[in-house]
Amino acid sequence: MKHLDQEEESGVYQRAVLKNASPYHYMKVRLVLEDETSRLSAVELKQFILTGLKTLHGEVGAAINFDLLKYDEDTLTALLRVYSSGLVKLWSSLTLLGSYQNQDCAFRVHQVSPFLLALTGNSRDLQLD
Amino acid sequence: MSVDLSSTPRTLLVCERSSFQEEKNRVSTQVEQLRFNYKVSLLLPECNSLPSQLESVLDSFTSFYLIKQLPVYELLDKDFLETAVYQGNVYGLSYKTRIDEDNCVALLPNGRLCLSLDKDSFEVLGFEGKPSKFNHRTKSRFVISVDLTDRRMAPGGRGYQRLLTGLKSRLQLQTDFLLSHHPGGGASLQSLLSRCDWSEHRPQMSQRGLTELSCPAVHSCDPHSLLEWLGAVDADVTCENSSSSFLSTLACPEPKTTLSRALSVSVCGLLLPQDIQRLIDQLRCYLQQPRLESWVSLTVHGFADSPVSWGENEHGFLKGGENFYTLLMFHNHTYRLHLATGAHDACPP
Amino acid sequence: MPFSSSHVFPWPPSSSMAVFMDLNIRVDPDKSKLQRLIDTAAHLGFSTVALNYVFEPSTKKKQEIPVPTPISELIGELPVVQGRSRPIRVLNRLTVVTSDASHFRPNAAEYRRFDLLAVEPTTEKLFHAACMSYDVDIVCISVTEKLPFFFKRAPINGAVDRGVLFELSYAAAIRDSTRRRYTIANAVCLMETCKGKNVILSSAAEKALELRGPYDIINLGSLFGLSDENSKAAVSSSCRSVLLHAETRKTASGIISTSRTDQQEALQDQTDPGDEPSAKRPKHS
Amino acid sequence: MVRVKSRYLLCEVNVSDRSHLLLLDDRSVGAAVKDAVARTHGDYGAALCSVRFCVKYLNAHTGIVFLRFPKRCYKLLWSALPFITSVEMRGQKIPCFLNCLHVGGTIRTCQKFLIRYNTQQLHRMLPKCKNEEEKQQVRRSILNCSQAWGNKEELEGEGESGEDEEE
Repeated sequence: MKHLDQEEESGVYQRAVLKNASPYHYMKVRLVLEDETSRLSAVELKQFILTGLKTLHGEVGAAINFDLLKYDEDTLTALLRVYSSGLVKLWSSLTLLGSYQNQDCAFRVHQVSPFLLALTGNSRDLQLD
Repeated sequence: MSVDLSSTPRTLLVCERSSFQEEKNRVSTQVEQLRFNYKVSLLLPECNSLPSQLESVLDSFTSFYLIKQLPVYELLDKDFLETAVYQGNVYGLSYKTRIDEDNCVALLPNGRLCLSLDKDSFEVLGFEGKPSKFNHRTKSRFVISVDLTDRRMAPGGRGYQRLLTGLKSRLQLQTDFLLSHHPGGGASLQSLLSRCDWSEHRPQMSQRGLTELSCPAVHSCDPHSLLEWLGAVDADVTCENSSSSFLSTLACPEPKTTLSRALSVSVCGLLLPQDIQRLIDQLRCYLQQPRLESWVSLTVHGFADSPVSWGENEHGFLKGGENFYTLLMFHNHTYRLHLATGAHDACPP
Repeated sequence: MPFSSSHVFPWPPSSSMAVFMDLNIRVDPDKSKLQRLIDTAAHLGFSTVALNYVFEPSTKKKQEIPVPTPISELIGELPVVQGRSRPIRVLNRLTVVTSDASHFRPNAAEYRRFDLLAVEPTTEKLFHAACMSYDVDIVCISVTEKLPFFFKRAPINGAVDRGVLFELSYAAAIRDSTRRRYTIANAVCLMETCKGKNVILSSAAEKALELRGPYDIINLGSLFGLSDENSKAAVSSSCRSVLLHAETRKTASGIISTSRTDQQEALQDQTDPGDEPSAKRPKHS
Repeated sequence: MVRVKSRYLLCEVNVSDRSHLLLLDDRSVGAAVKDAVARTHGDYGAALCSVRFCVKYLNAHTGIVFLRFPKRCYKLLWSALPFITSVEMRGQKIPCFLNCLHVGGTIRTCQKFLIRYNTQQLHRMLPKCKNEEEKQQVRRSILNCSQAWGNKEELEGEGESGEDEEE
């Protein structure tokens, strides 16, 4: 591997175009509960999402491992990471989750991207007035 | 026609490596190609306070103006053309308009006016244009791209007259509008601002100090892991997870070292490519001074709802409109450049 | 020639742009619940919604077709659409659930009070009639029970040719697992024949938390056998065609009257002679 | 009628005690498949499975069963079959598993395969025959297997089979 680094160091011009190559997709989601004051811990949130996956997509769905990269318990906002092949299943199960401990709820998906960086640079968040 | 649940929309990532000393390097043209930038985020390893020269560059970012309910035909006003469009570089983008739903307007530095209109507005305007590249089945969106510096579009000319009448009395297109000018700034825009309800805005800067940050070998790390790590730093996501932890297995790419401290700086607003180029030049000087760590990273996010993204290529929004680039600069003048784009975009330059 | 600034032409039309729409929100007598529904829809980015009055005639007693309450009475202040600067547009719609041929009275006067007209047939014969002959804008596909019939190509093509669209709603799928299976099964059957064209996706939500964002529905479309692009059309451009179809349906039986104001004439001689300037005619070499 | 394409799976029910085979009927096998699909692929799978899935043919003697799936999602439904561990028959759980021998676009292509498959099994039984009389019996059944295929050709194709080629 060593010679490769040398070549990289020397600044020889290299260009590669990768198509559909990102292994993961990232989601910025927020859980809205009927009773605004109730709270979930990170573990409870992940388990709740897993039940949704299992109901909608069965054991295959439950086998999709996704990461809770970041979670703010006050706003119930989370950043999720999932293998690109599991994105549609995860997203559809979030959409069809309607109640948490017999309280109405809804997952609001703010942004989905194959790049975590894009989640911190969404121009639709620009508030000027 | 069963839909494969494991497929995701198209995405492109261009990875380039070269050196600033190589005459063929195109960084400055690539930076210049992304005209409407929403956010710049900077990562300075082993640095805990922003060096003064960098701070002054960031403070000197051109301010921009928000015009409320701008009648778009005002952009064809003679004085405005003379003071803002024909001299220097004007940057204009409709604000709070969604490229996949609403009419969007962009005024490019080379004097080109881009209107991305839905079918009805396009037909009422009555000016020639072509269907959007991202139409699906029915032609529901059309793009009109006009070079205002062209003699046919000179005030009084035939094309100018028809566009002015179309915008003024037939379509009466109105939109909130972001406007900026380089190098003239507000002065060059005075002719238009004086007739509208406007407010001046400064790009918003924020800083965040980081300590004990695990950091990958940025020279040889594979592009996606590198971009993921940079995204994690920007989003303040911890990489200290074990692969067996239930909540998250995100870990810093191996082989990794630990930075005792680092500074993450971000600026938001309508940011001009010229300002970003100045920032890059300043960063390169910063890298020449002896310092502990020999690299810095700069990420620039384009506007998700701009009618154009790279150069004059049409930009669209399917389920995401991301287009950004990350420039990793090293002490020895070499760099790694990653240009990323989503489903409805041309390939970055 | 100074141009008069008076409105010469009622444009831009906010009615028919291909913005995100949810054409089925169940109307609710409880004003605060309805206001929350409309506010949530605006917050999620829907620019146009339709309040759905459901009318299920039963042969037993004579029922009255509901009368739509004027929007201004139902909803106080129309909220601004998320990330935009214009308020949400609210229409009203009637859905007639037919289990017998007599339930749908062609061009009944009461139907004309609504902006949109939909029919939900519950038998194969009525489905065929709805697609081929009923003067409606939307044919609803049941999501609360397994369809007792298969979709034959004839009625589907008949509806497509007449510009009548099929509607699938997702709120039932959120409520419980049985209805979720029926919704997915019926949707997949429909897509088998109509290939994802001529379909709209809407909520049929009864409360705010049953609404989902447009991009969520686009992703959900994959479960129904729709591609991303078809799903996106199903919440935007196809909904626009419903609005246009409704406009033509309502004006077709009424008298169309347009009068040209003098400015229009003055304007017309100004620009190129000939008809409405259409972009198709090449202007430049 | 819209000609909707299907996929036919020719499977063999493998049981430890062959006598149990006789207890099976197509309803119970169908229920076992539906349950496995619902467990493996959840509501989504169950919904797809409720659209035109059925057990077309079950031979309780040989344990051969024909399953029909919609072409659009047969791979997904097929992926659930390995998870069947038993079939419930009148309250009694018969431990078994389904071995998928062949996937065909029509019943006919599956039939052709079945006949070739049966002939092979008979050939494999030949060396194991204890006495001459058994060997004769096996040879005779191999013969009428190939003969059976002979007159099968003239017979008009059965059911909806015939027009769709294998994938």
